[in-house]
Amino acid sequence: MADIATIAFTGLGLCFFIAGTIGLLRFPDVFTRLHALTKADNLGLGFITLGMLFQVEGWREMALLVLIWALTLLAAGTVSQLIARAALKDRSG
Amino acid sequence: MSALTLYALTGSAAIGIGFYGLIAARHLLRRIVAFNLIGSGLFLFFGATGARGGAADPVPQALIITGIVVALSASALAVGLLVAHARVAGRVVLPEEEDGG
Amino acid sequence: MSFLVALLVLPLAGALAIVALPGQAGRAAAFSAIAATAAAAVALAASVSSQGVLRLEVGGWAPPLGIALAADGLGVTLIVMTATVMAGVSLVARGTFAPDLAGDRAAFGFWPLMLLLWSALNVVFLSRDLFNLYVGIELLSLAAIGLVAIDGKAAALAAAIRYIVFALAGSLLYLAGVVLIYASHGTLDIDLVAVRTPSAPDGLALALMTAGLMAKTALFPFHVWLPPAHAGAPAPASALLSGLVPKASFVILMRLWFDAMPDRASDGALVLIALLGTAAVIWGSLAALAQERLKLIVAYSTVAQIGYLFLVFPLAGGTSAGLPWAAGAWTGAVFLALSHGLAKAGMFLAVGHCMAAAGGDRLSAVRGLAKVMPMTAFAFALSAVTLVGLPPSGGFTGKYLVMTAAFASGQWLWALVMAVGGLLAAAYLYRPLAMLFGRGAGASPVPPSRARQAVPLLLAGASVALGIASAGAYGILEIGRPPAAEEGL
Amino acid sequence: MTWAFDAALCALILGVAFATVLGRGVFRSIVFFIVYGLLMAVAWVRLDAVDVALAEAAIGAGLTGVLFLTTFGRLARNVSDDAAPGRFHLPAALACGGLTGALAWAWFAMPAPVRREWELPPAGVENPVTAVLLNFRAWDTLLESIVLLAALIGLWMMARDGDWGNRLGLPQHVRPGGVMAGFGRLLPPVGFLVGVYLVYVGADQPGGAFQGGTVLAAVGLVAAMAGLVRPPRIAAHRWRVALVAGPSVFLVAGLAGAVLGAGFLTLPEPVAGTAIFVIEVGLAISIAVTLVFLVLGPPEGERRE
Repeated sequence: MADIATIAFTGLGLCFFIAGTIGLLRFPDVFTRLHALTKADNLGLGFITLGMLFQVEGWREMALLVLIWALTLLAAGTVSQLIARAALKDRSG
Repeated sequence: MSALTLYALTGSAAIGIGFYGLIAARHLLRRIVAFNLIGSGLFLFFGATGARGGAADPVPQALIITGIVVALSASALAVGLLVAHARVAGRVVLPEEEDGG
Repeated sequence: MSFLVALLVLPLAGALAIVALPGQAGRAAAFSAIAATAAAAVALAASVSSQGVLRLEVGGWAPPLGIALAADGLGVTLIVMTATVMAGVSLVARGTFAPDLAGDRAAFGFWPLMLLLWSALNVVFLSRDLFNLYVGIELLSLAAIGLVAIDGKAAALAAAIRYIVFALAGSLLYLAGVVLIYASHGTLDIDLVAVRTPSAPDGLALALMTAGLMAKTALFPFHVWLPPAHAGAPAPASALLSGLVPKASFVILMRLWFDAMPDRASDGALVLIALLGTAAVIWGSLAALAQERLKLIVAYSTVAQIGYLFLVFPLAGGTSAGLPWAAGAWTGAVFLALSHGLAKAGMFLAVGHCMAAAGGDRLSAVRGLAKVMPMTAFAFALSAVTLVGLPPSGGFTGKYLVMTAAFASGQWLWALVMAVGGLLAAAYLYRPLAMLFGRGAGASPVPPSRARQAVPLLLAGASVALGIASAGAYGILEIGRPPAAEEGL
Repeated sequence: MTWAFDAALCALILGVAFATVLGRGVFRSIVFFIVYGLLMAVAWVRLDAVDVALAEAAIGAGLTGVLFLTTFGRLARNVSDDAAPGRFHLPAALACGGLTGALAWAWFAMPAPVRREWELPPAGVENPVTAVLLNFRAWDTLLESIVLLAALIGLWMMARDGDWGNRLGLPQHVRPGGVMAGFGRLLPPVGFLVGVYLVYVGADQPGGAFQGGTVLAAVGLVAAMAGLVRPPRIAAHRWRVALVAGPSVFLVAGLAGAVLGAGFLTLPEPVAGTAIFVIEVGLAISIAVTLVFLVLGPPEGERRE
């Protein structure tokens, strides 16, 4: 049962990653690429984390997994903001 | 081919690739990056040799950690030289130097 | 034993103190460290000459788990030579790197870099562990590169970059050899490697380590970084870089080929190394002849003098190992290294004085300086006596020993290289000497104080005294000499 | 299955290595290098060397990557020409191919590993890598911390004389209340916790002064980039004491052994654990400060044109 849930959620997460990667490769400019990457990958990582939660025992490991996801979210959000600002500056300057 | 052999061969290939970069690249920052590539490859090779025979030998691991820190120190100094040189000379490649004789 | 620890700890402690303590207190600590380390060097040499090789297993852990240090004749003579040069250089550098003269940056940086360089040299001369030697030469290279760049001008920075590219490539090649040794034999200790069961990758390991160390020693064809680097630094730094730094990687090479893996020393490889040395002698001398700047002449002369050191390999290794002439060749090479260290340091300091007085180091600018500063000119001449290899200098003793070995072994080619190298040295040193002692000084030069002028004279004098007192040094060098070079003539 | 994973990982590592060396553009090369370092960290986990994996991820990929990226930014201020990628260099390629071939040959020609017939002796800590680093081969580790210091002093020599009294690194301009400032406020507490934890568990589990110190350095760098703290000047003695604290504690501990008759750098069994912990804390502080300073670079003033 747990294994099926893991496979389902991880598979869903992988789909988002593939979509994000295609977007990164195919979209025309920095902003749309960033959009594809962060939206899809954050969700993808979220689903993979969810899938992993079925595999670990004990609340400590679960909390760690969620914490990792949260930190990645924070870092990705910040970095994409910074990249977008740099790109904006490049375009106007 | 065992997994260890795979990692050892990957390490030796990375060493070769890195040395090519160190010799052939002109941009000095790329040369410093290539130096780090060689270092990591060499450490991977070392790690693979240390993992032979079942239990991992802690000595190579400790030496590798030392090596990683030494590589960072050298990179930081090299990068500092590069920035200072670029500031006074306006270039990121070595002047084709007059070696005298 | 405690002197051995003192030699390693004192310069480190001095460097840490000068970083941590404010200005004057830090300098005072550094100078106490310099004096104490020099004293410890002499004391260590005294106890080695009376008790034989001193060994220390750091932390009480015997190899292969721990690191062993050993003070043998080779290490201890180089340590005393280093201490002599360091003491002399620090006396001159007090003036050169005074804060009001050199600026706060160089005045702060020179002392910790010099002390770290000294620590690294002592580590290399004492360590018996191949990886510990790696950390030692890395520390040496980084400190040396800092000293090359201390001047801050574009040429010095470019020279330092060239140096670091060679140094990095060299250290990785050396490390690759060390990795192969540990992977094959499970030890890094030189004495345990010597008694290993030989394995196939040993030759590759030795080749990699040798290539890496050659790049660090600036042996032809890896020499291109050396002249601009040594000529671009301020004179006291050049004295350290030229006189001391190449000796460290050379000593590791001696230990590898004669102590650790003499069984892998094939005649072909040894002759190849000596041929590279020959090329260095010829090429370095010819390049020195073509220079118009005093400092570059002296720097190119280092390329040539390093070449001599490598002639020892076929004379004391391979089929020559254990034969009657091996001891003479091996000891002669060490004599050449010792006397070159003293003479080259003295010569660079003398050149520094000339530059300070004449305002530049073009050959034409130093014309007639001997009249104004006879001590400095005499120091230059005395150093030249050692570099050319005239009696009674230490350079003569070294050349005599190596040439005798060359004739005894029938490998007369290396004797010929020595002789030609001596003639070429006389030729490239004649021009600066003729200028110094020539007539007609330029604008009135201001000579440095007599005390500062005495330092290069003392160093040059020491390189000559080494030849006069060669029996004593020869005796110390017999302590812990490798079996390959045990036989005497 | 695991073999397939290893093979895929190795193929990725090699592909990224090629892209690092041969790809167009310096920036791209740096980004590929960071990816290469992270993949290497995964490889280390596969080789059961978690200590090295942590060091490679934190130092090899992370901090070295930041160093290269900031350098790229600095160079862009002074240099316009991006040197074209060098032409294909056949002799170099042959020599490097030969080197790879020789090492690969050595792997197969090597004798079977020398098995230790004995257990590692007790060293006061459970983690064998920490035992090697801070007890059996402590002399290496002490020198290694000195190498970091030597690099920093050498780097400071690159400062212009006129800039010597300025703050370290380039002056930072951060929009107050911007994203970076917010991130800089949020991350340091978490990072600080992780760094201290890594130092603390190093005795028994993967981690230690180098890995923990590097995480602490990252915290310091983020705080500096976010404008939360201003980099100090070289003359600031508090920081200079922090630079030498670790090596000094290490030296004093080593000398204490010599004075007490046990021998230089000998840590007798009953106190070895405590001594190693004290040394690790000192080292972590010095490593963190040194690494932050190494990445910040020598003092530079506002650009004067």
